[in-house]
Amino acid sequence: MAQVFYFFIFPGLLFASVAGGFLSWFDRKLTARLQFRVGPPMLQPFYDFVKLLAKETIVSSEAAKSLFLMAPVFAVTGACLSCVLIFIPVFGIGNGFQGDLIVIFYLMMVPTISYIIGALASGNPLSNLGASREIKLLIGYEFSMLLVLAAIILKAGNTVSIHDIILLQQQEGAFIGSLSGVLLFIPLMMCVQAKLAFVPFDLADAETEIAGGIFLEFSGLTLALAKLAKYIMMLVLPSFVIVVLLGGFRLDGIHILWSLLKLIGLVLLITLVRNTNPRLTVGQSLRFFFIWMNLIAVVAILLAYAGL
Amino acid sequence: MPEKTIIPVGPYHPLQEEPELFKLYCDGEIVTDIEWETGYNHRGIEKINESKTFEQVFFVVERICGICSTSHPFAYANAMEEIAHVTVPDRAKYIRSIVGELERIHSHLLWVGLAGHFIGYNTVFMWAWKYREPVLDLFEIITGNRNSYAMFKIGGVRRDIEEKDFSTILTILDGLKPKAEMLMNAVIDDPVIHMRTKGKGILTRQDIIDFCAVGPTARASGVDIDIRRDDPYAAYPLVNWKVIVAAEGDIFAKAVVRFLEIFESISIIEQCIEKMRKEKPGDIEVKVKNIPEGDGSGRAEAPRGEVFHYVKSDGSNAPVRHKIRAPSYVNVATFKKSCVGQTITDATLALAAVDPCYCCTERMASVYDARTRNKILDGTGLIRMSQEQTRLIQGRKSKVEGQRSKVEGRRSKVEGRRSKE
Amino acid sequence: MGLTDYCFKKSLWLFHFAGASCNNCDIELLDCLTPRYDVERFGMVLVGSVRHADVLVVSGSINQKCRSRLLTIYEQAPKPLLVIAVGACGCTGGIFAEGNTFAGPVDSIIPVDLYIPGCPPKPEAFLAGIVKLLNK
Amino acid sequence: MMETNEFIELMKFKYKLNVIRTYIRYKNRVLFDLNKDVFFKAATFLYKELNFRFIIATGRDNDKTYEIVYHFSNDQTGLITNLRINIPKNKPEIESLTSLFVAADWIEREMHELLGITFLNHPNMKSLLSGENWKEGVHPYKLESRQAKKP
Amino acid sequence: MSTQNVLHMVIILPVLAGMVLFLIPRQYFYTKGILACLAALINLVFSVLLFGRSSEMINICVGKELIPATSALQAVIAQAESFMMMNSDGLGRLIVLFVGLFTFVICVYSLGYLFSRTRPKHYFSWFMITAGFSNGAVMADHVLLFIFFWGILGLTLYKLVRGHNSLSASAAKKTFILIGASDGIMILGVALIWHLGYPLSMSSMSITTGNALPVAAFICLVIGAFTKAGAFPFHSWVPDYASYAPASSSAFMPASLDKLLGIYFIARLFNQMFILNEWITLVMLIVGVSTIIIGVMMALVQHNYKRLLGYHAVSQVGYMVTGFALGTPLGIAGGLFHMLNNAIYKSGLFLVAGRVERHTGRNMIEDLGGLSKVMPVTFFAAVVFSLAIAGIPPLNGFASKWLIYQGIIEFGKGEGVANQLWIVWLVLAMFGSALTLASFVKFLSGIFLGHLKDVYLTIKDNRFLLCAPQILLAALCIVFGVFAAEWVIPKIIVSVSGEFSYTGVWESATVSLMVALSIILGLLIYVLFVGKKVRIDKPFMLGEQADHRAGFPVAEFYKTISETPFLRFMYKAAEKKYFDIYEVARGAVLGVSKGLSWLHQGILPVYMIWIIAGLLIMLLIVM
Repeated sequence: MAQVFYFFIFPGLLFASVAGGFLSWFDRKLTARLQFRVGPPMLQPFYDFVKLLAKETIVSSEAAKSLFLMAPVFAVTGACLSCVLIFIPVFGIGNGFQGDLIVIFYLMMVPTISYIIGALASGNPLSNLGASREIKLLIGYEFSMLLVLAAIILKAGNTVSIHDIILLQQQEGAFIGSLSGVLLFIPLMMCVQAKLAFVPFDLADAETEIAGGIFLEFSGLTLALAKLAKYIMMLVLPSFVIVVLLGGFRLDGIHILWSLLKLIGLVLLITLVRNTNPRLTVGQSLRFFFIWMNLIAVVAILLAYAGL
Repeated sequence: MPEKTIIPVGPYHPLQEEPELFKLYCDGEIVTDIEWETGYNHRGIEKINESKTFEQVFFVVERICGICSTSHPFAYANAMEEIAHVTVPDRAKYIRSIVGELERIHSHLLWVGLAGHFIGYNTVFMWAWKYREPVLDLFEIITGNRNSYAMFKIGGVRRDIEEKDFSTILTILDGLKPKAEMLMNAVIDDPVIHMRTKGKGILTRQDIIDFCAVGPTARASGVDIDIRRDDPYAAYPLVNWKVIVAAEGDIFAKAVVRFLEIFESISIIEQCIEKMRKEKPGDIEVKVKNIPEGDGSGRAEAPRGEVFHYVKSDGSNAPVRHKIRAPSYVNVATFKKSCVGQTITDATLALAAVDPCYCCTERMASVYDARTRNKILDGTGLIRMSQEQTRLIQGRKSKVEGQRSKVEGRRSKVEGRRSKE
Repeated sequence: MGLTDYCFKKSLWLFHFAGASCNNCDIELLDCLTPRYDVERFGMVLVGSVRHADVLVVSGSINQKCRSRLLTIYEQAPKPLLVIAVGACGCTGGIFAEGNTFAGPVDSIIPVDLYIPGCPPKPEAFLAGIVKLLNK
Repeated sequence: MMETNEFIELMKFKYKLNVIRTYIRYKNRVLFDLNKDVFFKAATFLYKELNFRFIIATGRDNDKTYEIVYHFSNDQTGLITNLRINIPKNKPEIESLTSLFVAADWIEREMHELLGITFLNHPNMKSLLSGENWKEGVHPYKLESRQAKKP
Repeated sequence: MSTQNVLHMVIILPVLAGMVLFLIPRQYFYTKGILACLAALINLVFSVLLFGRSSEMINICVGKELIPATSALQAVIAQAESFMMMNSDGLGRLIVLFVGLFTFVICVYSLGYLFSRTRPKHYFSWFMITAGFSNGAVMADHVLLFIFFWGILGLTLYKLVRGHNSLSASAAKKTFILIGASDGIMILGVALIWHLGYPLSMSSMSITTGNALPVAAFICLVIGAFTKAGAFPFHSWVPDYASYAPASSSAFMPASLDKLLGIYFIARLFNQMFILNEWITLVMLIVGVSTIIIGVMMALVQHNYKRLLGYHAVSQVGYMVTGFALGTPLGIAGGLFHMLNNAIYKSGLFLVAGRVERHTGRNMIEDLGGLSKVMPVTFFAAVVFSLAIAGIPPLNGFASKWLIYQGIIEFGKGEGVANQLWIVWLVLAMFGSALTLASFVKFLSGIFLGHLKDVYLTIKDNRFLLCAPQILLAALCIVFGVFAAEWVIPKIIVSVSGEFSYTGVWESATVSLMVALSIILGLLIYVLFVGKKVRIDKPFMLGEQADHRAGFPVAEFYKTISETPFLRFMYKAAEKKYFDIYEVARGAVLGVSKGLSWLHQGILPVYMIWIIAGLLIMLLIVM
C-alpha cells in the first residue's frame, strides 16, 4: 500500500503534476515577461488540463485505436515512475520503491517513446513526420546523455545508486564544483532541453512547420494526459540534473530554500535558452549533439579520469 | 517503389495566415518537387471591379490584401491618373508616399516577426510586432484606421496630415529607429539564425529573371529593380533614398534587405515631412470630372514588390477590364526553385521567405461590394455598416447591441491605453 | 457554473481558419497575441491543429472551395466548440459578397457563437467580443 | 538605354509588316497591336535582346474576339510595353510564352481557366485557381458566363 | 529414470522422430507435423525433467555390458568412453530446457505456418534432428563429440534454409559455406589444443592464454562460436538467412537455437575452457560492442523487415558477447539472461514477421501498413517483443541489459586496460539499445500502423496454431521481465553464473505493479469517464481530404542519418558488401584464381620461364 501511496500521491502523480504544473506556468510566465507580455495566470496549466479532460476525445479513423489511446497513459506512467525514483532517495523514504541511475535514464525515455508511438498510431501523415524527427533527435541526444551519465557514474566511483550519489555530493561538494562537472553541465542541459522538446529542439511538434507534429491528432483526454506527462517531465528533468550534478536536494533548514532555488534556476535557464534561439533542423540538431555536445562530454570524461 | 510521398503544407496551416495548399514531394526529408493548389482565397475581385465606379474600386483594391492596402490603391490611382491625364499636387504626393512607406515599415516588421515565428523564435515575433504597433498608431493618427486606410482617390488623397501631427509622427519614428536597429542586430548577429537561413532557399539572378520575380525577393538576389526609382511616381523622385540590393539570394539576404529597407523608409518619411513643413498647406487633390476612354497601366512598389494595375476604360463610369498583378503572383512561383533540394524544414522557411500573400495572388476575377457603394470614408464607417448588415441579416438584435457597447468599450480602452503610455 | 465550464472559459485555444479573406482580420487576430494585447493572459493560445481547438475563428468571406473545408474542419474539431466570425466578410460576406465564387457568410454554413464585425476589427474589439462571449 | 521613340522605331522596323497600330500614351507607355503570328517573335525580341521583364498578361473577352495584352517592363527606363493580340473566338489558340520564361506559366493557366484560351506548347495546361469554385468547363470571364450570373 | 536415461531421451528421441518422419510421404504433411509436435512436446517434458536434476558427468557409451569383458572391443570402448562423456551441468541443462521449449513452440507454429509453396522438403524431419543434435552439442563434454554434433547442425541448417526460390538457395549456400568454414577452423583449434597437450574434455580444460598457440586455439574456436551466433564480422549469413528462409525456420535457427548454441559455446570458451588474458578480453569486448552498433546501424536502414530482424539478431549477440567477456558473475549472468530473453523475443519477432509475410505476401515495409486493424493479436505480440528488444522497462530485455550494464560498471573497478575503458563499453551498449528502439519504431509502425490498404482488409488473425505461440512467447517476455529479480535470476541464472551482488537497484515487480495499476486506471478513465465522448473521425489533414500518398513513409525515417557524411560512406561500403566476410573471401578467392589462371595461359615458353625463375630462387635460398 505504501508503494501505491508513493506512486500516486507523494512524490508520485499528484505531487509531480502539481509541482510540474507550477513550473510549467513559471516557464510560460517568464517567456511572456521576456516578450513584454503579461502571461497566463498561475493556475493556467490546471485550467488547461481540466478543460482538456472535459473535452471530446477524437480518434482518427486511421489510428490503431487501443495503442493511440494508451500511449499517453504510458507517458504519464513513465514520467511518474522516474519522478518517484528520483524523489524517494531525496526524501529519504527507505524501502520498497527504488531504482538506480540507469533505470531512471530508461524511464525518462518512456514518455518520449510513448509520444512517438502514439503519434505513429494516430495514422496521421504529418504526425509520422513529427515522430520521425523526434526519434532522430532521440538518437542524437541520447548518446550525449549517456556520456554524461557515464561520467557521473565515474565521478561517483562506479556506483549507480541515486542515494549514494547524493550522499557523496553532500559530503564532498557537488560535482559541478569541478571542472569536468561544469563541462558536463552543458551537454546535460542541452539534452534536457531536447527531452522537453523546447526550442531549439522542438522540431517534432513544430507548430509552424508540421502543425503540431506528434501531438497533431491528440485531443481531449489523450492530449490532457500528454500535457500532464509534459508537466511532470518539467519537474523530473531539472530535478535529475540537480540530483546528479548540482548536489541534490537537502531538506533541512535553509537548504530547502537552496534546493528550491536550484530548481527554479534551472527552469529559468531552460526558459532563457528556449526564448533566445530559433529552431534547428534535424540535421543541425544531430550535428550539434553528435559533434559538439559529445566532444564536450568526452573532454569532461577525460578530465574526470584525471580527477579534475 | 512506392508512389511519391507528399508533405502537405496547408491549406489551413499555421505557417500561413492565408489558405493555400503546397504539396511538397519528398524523398526522405528532401523536397524533390513542389506543386500547389490554389483557389481557397479566390474572391473574384477583378470581376467585381467591373461593376463598380472608378471611385468605388479603391475600396475593393484596398481589400485585395490587408497588408498591402496602400499599394494597390496606389497603383490603381497611378493607372487612373494616366488615363485621365492628371497630375497630382505635391502635397498629395508627399502624403501618398508617407502612407506608402509607413506601410512598408509595418509590413517588413510583420514579416520579420512572422519569419521569427516560423523558425520557432517567438521572441523575435513578439518583439517585432511590439515595435510594429507604433506604426499602426501612426496610421491611426494619419488615416483614422489601423488597416485599410481609404486614403486614396483619383487625383489626390482624401485626408490631409495636419501640422500638429508632424511632430508626433517624427517622435514615433525616432523611437522606432533604435528599436528596429536593435531587432536587426539581434536577428542578423544570431549565429543560430545564420545556420538556419544562410545558404538556404537560394534564388540566383537567373532564376529571378526567369520567374520575373520582383521586390525584395529580386533585390536579395542582386537584381536591382525598384519601381519607385525605375518608373518614378508620387514623391519618390523628390527625396533622397537608395535601393537596397544584396547578392546572395538566400533567406538571410532577404531578411537583410527588408531590414535595411525599413531604415530607408523611415528616412523617406522624414524627408517628406520636412518638405511638407517647408511648403505651405495646399491642395491635396485635383478634381477629376470624368474618365476618358483609354487604358492605363499603373505601378507601385509594394513591400513585396511591384504591384501592377491595368485599367481599361470605355468612357463610362466603370472600368471595362481591371487587371491586377500583385507581387506575390510572380514571387510565389519561385518556390519551384527555392524549395527543391531543401529539407522540409528549410523549405517551409523558404516558403515564408518571399513574404507570400495569397490574398494578393488569388484576387483575379473581381468582385465589388454593392452595399458599400456609397461613400465609405474609413474603417469605422465600415464597422458601423457591417453591424447594420449583421443586424439586418441575423435579426439578432441583442447581439448587435452587445457589439455596439463593445465598440464603446473598445474606444474607452484605447483611450485608457493611450493615457497609460 | 461548474468547474469544467470555468476551466473551459479560462483556457480557450484558438484555431484560425482564414477563408477567402483580405488578410487584415488575420493579421489583427495575430496582433492579439502580441505584447500590446496579449490574449495569453486570458489563457488563450493559438494552436496549429484543430484537434486542440476550443474556438474556431473564421475570418474572411467563404468561397465555394473553402466551404467544404470549413465544414470538414468544423466536424474535425472536438466539441464543445465555439465559432467566432471575424470581420465584415466573416459576418456577412462584406465587400466580396457579390463575387461569383461567394458561398455565403459563415453562419449559413456552420453555427456561429460570436460575430466581431469591422473591416478589420481592431484587436480591442476582438478582446471585447471574447469577454462578452465568456460572460454570456 | 534607348529613348522611347527609338525603341518604337526599332520595333516598327523589325515587325513593320505585322504591327497593326502603335499607340504612345505617355513617354513611357507604349502599346503595339500585333498580329498573332508575329507576337512570339516580338516577345522573344523584347525579353531576350532588350532585357524586358514580363509583368503579366491581361485577357479579356471583348465580345468579338479575345484580346490578350502582354505587359512588359523595361526596368532601366521604366518603359512599359504592351503587346495586344486579338484571337478569334472560334479558334482560341495562341503560342505559349513559357518556353521563354517561367513566369508565363501561371497567368496562361489562369487565362485558360477564366477565358478558355488554349496556349499551345504549354507544359501543364490545367486550371490554376478555382478547383471547386465553379463547374468544370465554365469560363467565368467569358461574356456569356457573366451574363448568366445572377444580378 | 536416471539422469542418464533422460539425457538419452532428449538427444535420441528427437533424432529418432526425425528419422521416422522421413519415412512418411510428403502429402501427409499435417500428420508429420502433428507427430513432430508430439515428439517436441515429449522432448520438452524430458528437458524439464533434466533441468530438475543435479549436475553430473554422464557416460553415454551404451552397450558396454553387452560385449564380453574379454573382447578386444573393450579396449576400443574404453577409448570411446572418455570420448562419449556428457556433462549435465547447470549451463547445459538450462540450454536444453530452452531448446526444448523453442522446438515445441516453433513446431506448433510451423504446423500452422507452412503451406505447400514455401515448404522446404522434409522440414519436420530436419527440424527434429536439429533439436536432437543441439541437445547433444550442448551436453557434450568431450570436444570432439561436441564438434561432431556441431558439424551436423551446420548441415541441418542448410536443409532448413532451402525454401522454394533461388534466393533462398543462394542464402543456403552462403550459410553452409560460412558455417562449414568456421567448423573447419574449429577443428583446427581442437587440433591445436590437442597439440598443446591439454585434455580434450571441456570440464577439465583450463587453458591459460599466455602465449601464441593457446591464443590461436582460442581464436579458432571462438570464430566457430561467433559464426554460429552471428557476431561481427562473421554475421553475414544471418541477414541473408532471415530474408530468404521461411520465417519459422528463421525463428528456429538463427533467432533461437543458433544463439543458444553459439552463446553456449562462448560461455564455455570464455569462462571454462580458457582463462582469458587482459588483451583477449579487450578484443572480445570490442567485438561485442561493435557487433551491437554495426548490427543495429545496418538494421536501421533496412526496408525488408525480415532482413531488419536478421540484423537485430546479429546486434543482440553483441550484448551477450560483452557480458561473457566481462568474466564477472554479474556479466555472465547478464549474458546468459540476455541469451534466453533474446531467444524468446527474437524468435517471437520472426513468428510475427512470418505471419505478416504469409498474409500479405510482401517483404518490404513500405508496401505494408495499418495491419494492426486486422491482426490485433499479432500486433499485441509484436509490440511486446519490440519493446522488449528495445529494452524498455519492465520487460525482459531491459532486465538482462540492465544486468550487463551493471556488470560493465562493476568491471570498471578493475585495473586492466579493458576495465579502464568501461565507459566506452557502457555507452556503446546503451546507445545500441536506443538505436534498437529506433529501428523497432520503424518496424512496428511501418507494418502495423498507418493506412491499411484495401487488399488487406480480408486478413483474419484467428488461427490458434499461429496465435498461441506468439502469445506464449509474449507472456514469457513479460514474466521474465517482471519477475526477473524475484524469480528468474535467482532460480535460473544464479545456478549457472555463480552468486553475485547487484550494484544497482531495480525493483521490477513493484514498478510493474504500478504500471499495471496505471494501465488499469487509464482504461477505467476511458471506459467510465470519457467513453461516451470518444468519437472517430477522419485524420486531420489541415483541412484537405486525406491523401494516402501524403505523409512521411516510415521506411524512410532514417534517411537523414544514412546520409550524414561519415555514415553515408560506411553505408555505401556496406551496400557493396565490403564488410561481409563471405563476399570478401569470395572476392579474394576469385582474385587469386584469376591471377592463377592468368599465369596458366598454356604457353610453353612462359612456363619455362617460371620454372627457371623458381629454380634460381631456390638456388639463392639454398646458398
